[in-house]
Amino acid sequence: MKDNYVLQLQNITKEYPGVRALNDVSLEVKEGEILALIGENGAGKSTLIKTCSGAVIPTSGKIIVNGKEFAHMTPQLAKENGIAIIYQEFNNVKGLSAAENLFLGNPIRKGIIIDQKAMEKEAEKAFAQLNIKIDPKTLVGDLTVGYQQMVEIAKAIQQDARILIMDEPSAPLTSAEVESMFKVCELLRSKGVAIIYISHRLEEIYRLSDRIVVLRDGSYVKTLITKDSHVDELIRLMVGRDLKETYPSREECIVEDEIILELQNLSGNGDKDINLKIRKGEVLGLGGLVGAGRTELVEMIFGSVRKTSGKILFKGKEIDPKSPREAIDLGIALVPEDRKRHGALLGVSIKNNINMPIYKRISRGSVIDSRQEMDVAQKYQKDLLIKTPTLNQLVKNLSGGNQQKVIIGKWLAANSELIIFDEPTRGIDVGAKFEIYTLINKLLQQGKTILLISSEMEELMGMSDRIMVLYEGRVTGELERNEFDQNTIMRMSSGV
Amino acid sequence: GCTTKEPGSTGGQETSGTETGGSDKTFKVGVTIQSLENAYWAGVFGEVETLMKGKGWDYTILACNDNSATQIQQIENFVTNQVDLIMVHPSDPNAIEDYLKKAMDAGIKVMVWDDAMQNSTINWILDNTKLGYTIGTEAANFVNEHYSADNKAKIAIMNYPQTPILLERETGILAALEEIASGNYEVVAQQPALDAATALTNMETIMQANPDTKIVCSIGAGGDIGANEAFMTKTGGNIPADMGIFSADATQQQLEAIVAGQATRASVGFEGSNKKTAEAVVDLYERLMEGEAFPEQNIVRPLLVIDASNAEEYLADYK
Amino acid sequence: MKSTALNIIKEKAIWMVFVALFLVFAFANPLFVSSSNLFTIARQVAVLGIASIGMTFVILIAGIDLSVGSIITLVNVVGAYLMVNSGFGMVSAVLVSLLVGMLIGVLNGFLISTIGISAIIATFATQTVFKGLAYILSGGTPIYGFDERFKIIGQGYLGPVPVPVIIMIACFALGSFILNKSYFGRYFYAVGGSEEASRLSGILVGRTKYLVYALSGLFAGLAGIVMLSRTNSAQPTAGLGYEFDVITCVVLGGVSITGGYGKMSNVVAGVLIIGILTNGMVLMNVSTYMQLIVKGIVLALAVGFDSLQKKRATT
Amino acid sequence: MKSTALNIIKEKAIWMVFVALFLVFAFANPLFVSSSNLFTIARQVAVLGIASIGMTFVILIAGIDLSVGSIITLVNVVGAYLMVNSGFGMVSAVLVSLLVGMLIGVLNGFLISTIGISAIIATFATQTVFKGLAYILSGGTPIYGFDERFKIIGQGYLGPVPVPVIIMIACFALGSFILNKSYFGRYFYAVGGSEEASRLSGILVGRTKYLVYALSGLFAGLAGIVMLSRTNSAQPTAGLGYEFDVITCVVLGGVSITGGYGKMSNVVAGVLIIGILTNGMVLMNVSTYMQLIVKGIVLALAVGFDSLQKKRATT
Ligand SMILES: Nc1ncnc2c1ncn2[C@@H]1O[C@H](COP(=O)(O)OP(=O)(O)OP(=O)(O)O)[C@@H](O)[C@H]1O
Ligand SMILES: Nc1ncnc2c1ncn2[C@@H]1O[C@H](COP(=O)(O)OP(=O)(O)OP(=O)(O)O)[C@@H](O)[C@H]1O
Ligand SMILES: [Mg+2]
Ligand SMILES: [Mg+2]
Repeated sequence: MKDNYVLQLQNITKEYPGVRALNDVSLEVKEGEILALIGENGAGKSTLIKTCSGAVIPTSGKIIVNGKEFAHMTPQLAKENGIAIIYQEFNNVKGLSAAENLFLGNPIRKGIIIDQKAMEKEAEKAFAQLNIKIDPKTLVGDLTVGYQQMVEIAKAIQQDARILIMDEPSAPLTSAEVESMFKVCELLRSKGVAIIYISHRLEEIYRLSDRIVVLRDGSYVKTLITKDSHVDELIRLMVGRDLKETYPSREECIVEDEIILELQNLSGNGDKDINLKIRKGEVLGLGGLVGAGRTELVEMIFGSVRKTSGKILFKGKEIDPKSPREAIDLGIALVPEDRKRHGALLGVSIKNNINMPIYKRISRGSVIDSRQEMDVAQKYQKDLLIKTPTLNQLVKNLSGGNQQKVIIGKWLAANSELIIFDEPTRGIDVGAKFEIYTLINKLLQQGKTILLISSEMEELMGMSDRIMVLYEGRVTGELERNEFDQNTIMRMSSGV
Repeated sequence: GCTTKEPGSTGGQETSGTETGGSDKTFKVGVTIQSLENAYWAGVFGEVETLMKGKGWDYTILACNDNSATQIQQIENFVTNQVDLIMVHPSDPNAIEDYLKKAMDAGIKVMVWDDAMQNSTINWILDNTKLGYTIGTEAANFVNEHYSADNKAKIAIMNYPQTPILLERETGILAALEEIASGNYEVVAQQPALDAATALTNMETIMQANPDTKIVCSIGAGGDIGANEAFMTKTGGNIPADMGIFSADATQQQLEAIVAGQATRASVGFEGSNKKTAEAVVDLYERLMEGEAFPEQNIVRPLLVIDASNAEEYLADYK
Repeated sequence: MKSTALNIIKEKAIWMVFVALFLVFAFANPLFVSSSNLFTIARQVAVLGIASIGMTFVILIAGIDLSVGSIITLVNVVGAYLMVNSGFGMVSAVLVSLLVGMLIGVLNGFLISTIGISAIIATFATQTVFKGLAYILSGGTPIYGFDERFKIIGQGYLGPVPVPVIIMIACFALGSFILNKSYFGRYFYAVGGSEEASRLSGILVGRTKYLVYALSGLFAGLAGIVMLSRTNSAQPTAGLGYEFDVITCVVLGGVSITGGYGKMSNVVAGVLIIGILTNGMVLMNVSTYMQLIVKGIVLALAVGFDSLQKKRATT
Repeated sequence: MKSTALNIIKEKAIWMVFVALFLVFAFANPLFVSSSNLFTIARQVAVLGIASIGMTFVILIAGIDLSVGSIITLVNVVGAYLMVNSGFGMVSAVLVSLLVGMLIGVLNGFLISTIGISAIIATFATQTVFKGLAYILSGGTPIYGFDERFKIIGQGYLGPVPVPVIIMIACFALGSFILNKSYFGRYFYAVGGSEEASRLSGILVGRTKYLVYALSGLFAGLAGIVMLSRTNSAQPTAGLGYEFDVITCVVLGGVSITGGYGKMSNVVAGVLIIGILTNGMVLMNVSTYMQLIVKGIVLALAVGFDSLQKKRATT
């Protein structure tokens, strides 16, 4: 049995100042096996797999690859020993082409001269295998996040690794892209490649994996055989308690004749002639494929990018926000899709993050009222159940879910009336997801209005009162709650 | 209330250097000059250092890099360090009067180089305008010899107006030319050249604009050396009789160029060589520290023109 | 517990360097620790300290200000010119000079924020331009002959304490207040951490940059005025190369050159290190050439020690 | 199609600036376009051009090298010292000098990569140290009196073309080859784009940095040798402040100061702009002070124009 374990992690512990991210965790994976690794945000999944490449040096423990023992790895060692990793955060170079990114670190070369042609050809093959059309010469910085992720996947696959580790690879992908990725995973499994797969999407886990390892708070909890396990058990193991339903029930909050936001023939930023209305207390879902232009639309509403024509009416008055500041002052908030780069100020404390939009308001002259600053932070920490030892903790040291809550807290503090959520639960565990959904409902009860962008069909249908679908910058359809249907939405999303 | 008096400063503190005694006594000397990034200063103070080392004195030689705030700090630090003598080459005399006074009050002898200052024991002075004037005179005579009103000499000035004393030299050069060779010349360029590389580059360009530029007046050695290299390259080493560079500093390299018959014709210096200057300076230090009273506060340095007629003689000093 | 200790070491490493250096000089020359010398050091670092406050803000937002030296120079020249040649009163001359410093800062803000030139290039360009202007305005020669009272700023005493030291302490207090208590101080950290996230949190990033560079210009201007009063004569080379001394202090003080992290209190240590180094080397008779070497090595060692501490603390 | 046109403008903006400046000078003074003056310009920019190649690599990896000026100085002094005072042959003196330049680069690499000091501070520290060393080695005075043949490097001609120009062109070709064809040249872009991604992709980031700074030292060393041969006398101030001229060329050439983007061919434009600016202003006998102002303004305008083009192209 033991002999065909290609990768064993034994008693891995990792300590950061003040945090024990991993506590004596062991796991192993066999040839031709897909092992799922699950756990809440901050459970230590990413930290654990990063020890396999030396991106994280464990405080103690050992790593055994094909029988060879290592105290810690380096990216070179990992490569030499047939380990390829797709990290949760993008690891690409925006100024290099897709082909060069694919071969980053080991370009095809003759002597010291690189062979661009050969790399482009290989890249084309790799992309074809994943069913995507990317010109290998395009700079990665010019690709959408979805395509960037596909490049990452292609990069890992073309390394011909014996061990493939994927940390939430599907997060930025649409279902079609996820589908092609699955096909490739299954093909690799049949070739004997060992795969460790991390995801918060449990249906993917069931679809793909052979075994499941559950982590909680940095510790190993249990290993399950996928086909013998049940979702409820899995969730209980992850969050340490029972979680009955996926979407919390909601009381009707819509105020019929009060239109909060209206767009009239809005164009710009890649979008054309967008018309929509949101009523007070409503959740309007925006559906569509990656690249449909949803993010672009809300950027205009939020004043982050200027519109070129059309009208935005907010509470009946025409507005033209020139900066996010103006939009915020009007009562509009945006929870952006790229949490780490756009949402949270990672190097700044929780307290300061939450107060950031309202500092002027809570200052006398230029002096911050530090009592009020603390009160506000404490209020939203309590309301949102932000898990942290102290409000002075830097946001970068929080798990993804808690980071998202901090961002939401910021907008609640700013007293926003319309809150735009762009992929609010991307990369967030089921427990935290449920909390965020609950939060959305609570916001509605407080009289707020929600614009929700989501690429997860389930979530979109589960949370929205109404759904509009975008395709290539245009509205292709609108559905009332009773018309919600997966196939209809898919059709509208593909422009047919 | 506000004062500019240092509280608790007793003034006139007793320091070992004020006693008179045998010349084998050890002294503590603090020197601050404008810049050591300059062949002349570096050369002279290299020698001064050797001499002081030979006498077994404690010394610190500092440059303030043309910054009087730095120079003030250095003077303050010398006072703290209870030196016997401070020699200062002022970056800006007005800036340091008060601070030298404090040094004098602390019983320290003060020697000032170049400027006639009030708060000093002696001023070893030199008039930079006059120095420039002497350079200009040499050049003007050369112009009158080789050129005329209908064959005007084209003159390039290598300047460095960023430094006040060098600006004074430039002013002196221009004044002498105008007074002595009026009508026989034309200044075609005034460009900065403290270091040889810049001088060379600028000279090349000047010769593009005015190919028959044959005369250069330079405020210092760098401009001389760079211009000389440009002329040497242009003429393939055959310097015509009507070509010449006139400059200040009279460093070894310049003297060698004069002797070798290169473009450098004359350079204005003082005691003749770095060594002679250094000896004169250290001698003054010693006399000051031994308590000798000088009848005059101002001691004027004579200027010395070195050209082909006497260059060999002074060059021998360097060997 | 262990982590707190580590954090303290990490936070205070630069003060340890300061203490070590202090002890070295104290042993080498007892005069170094005389109270009069300590006051001398304090007086000497005043100009540097004042200018370093503005630079701290600039480096916190991940910028850099190479124009500081030229601002100091220009303020020297303008202030002196106004007092001597234009018949301005002392107070109005000082105010106009400070305004000039601030306006150059605003110009930097314009080039960096509105035009989008990188800070290092934009401020290098303004450095060059205003260096030239200072020469032209002064004609290359010193300007002097001010009202006697003007000396008080740089040379006066309030009781036993030199006035420039009081100004520096007041400025550090103000700087510390801005960073820790004022709302725009919070913006500096935010912008230095991530401009985009700051913008999306409602911070007017452009305006913040204008403010920071204007403050840098203002503090540099004040430093220039103190210097002018200390030297009592304006030189067109007054601030030449000063920006690197200032940057060195700030970086020694642990402000991250990539922005977002740093504390005013540690910058004080950085300023003091440079102060005692300059003073101590003169007391130890170190020659000019050798001073360059020692300064470079101390800088590398101090920052290197700090970097290694931080590396150890994070991995 | 539209985007291609925009891209070309974006890519070539700096050449447009060059052409505009060229025309201005050509109209102002016909001598400017004489073939002999054009050759003079080419000769004059050789030193700058050679040094800018190493700096291009450095800035591409999001670094900076402030020690370039000091390397040029030290190489001048060491090369001259070896030839004049140590009886080294010309060739071995040149080789040892180049080695010295490279070793300083390696030291920079050590401080930056192994110790973790930020590039601006590390190279400022080495700048300071080696400036001091050059003074000590030379005693502050020029060293001269080399073999006649040594002049060929900086002053010789091959047919009608000056030798330094040939060296510069060869270096640019080599630099371009390294960036576009060699695998480690591509690593420079990768490391400049994202260090973390590069490291995790198995690129030895530390080694790449060592290489880049060593190359910068080597090219600066070569520039120093050419300068030495041009002036035929080593001065301890030879390279003073040169690093900023070099950085200016590279940034004018559109290399992003934040790393990851840039092309060698545009750096050539940057070098030429500085070359014609210096030459043209002297030809027009612009006063020293005014030259500073003009240079600063042209730098701001050129980079500003470039920045605005890029802003427009991306939004
Ligand atoms: N550099 C660091 N310094 C301090 N703490 C850290 C650091 N990196 C991670 N942590 C902490 O380690 C824990 C594990 O984080 P990790 O990113 O591995 O979680 P995860 O399971 O991948 O979560 P997610 O599902 O959100 O990706 C978290 O509590 C996190 O705050
Ligand atoms: N940097 C860029 N350069 C060129 N085109 C871009 C860039 N970023 C985005 N696009 C284009 O803009 C369009 C919208 O992309 P985006 O991914 O933001 O859409 P979206 O609707 O927000 O998708 P989702 O939210 O599902 O990720 C796409 O056509 C994409 O190709
Ligand atoms: Mg993770
Ligand atoms: Mg989007």
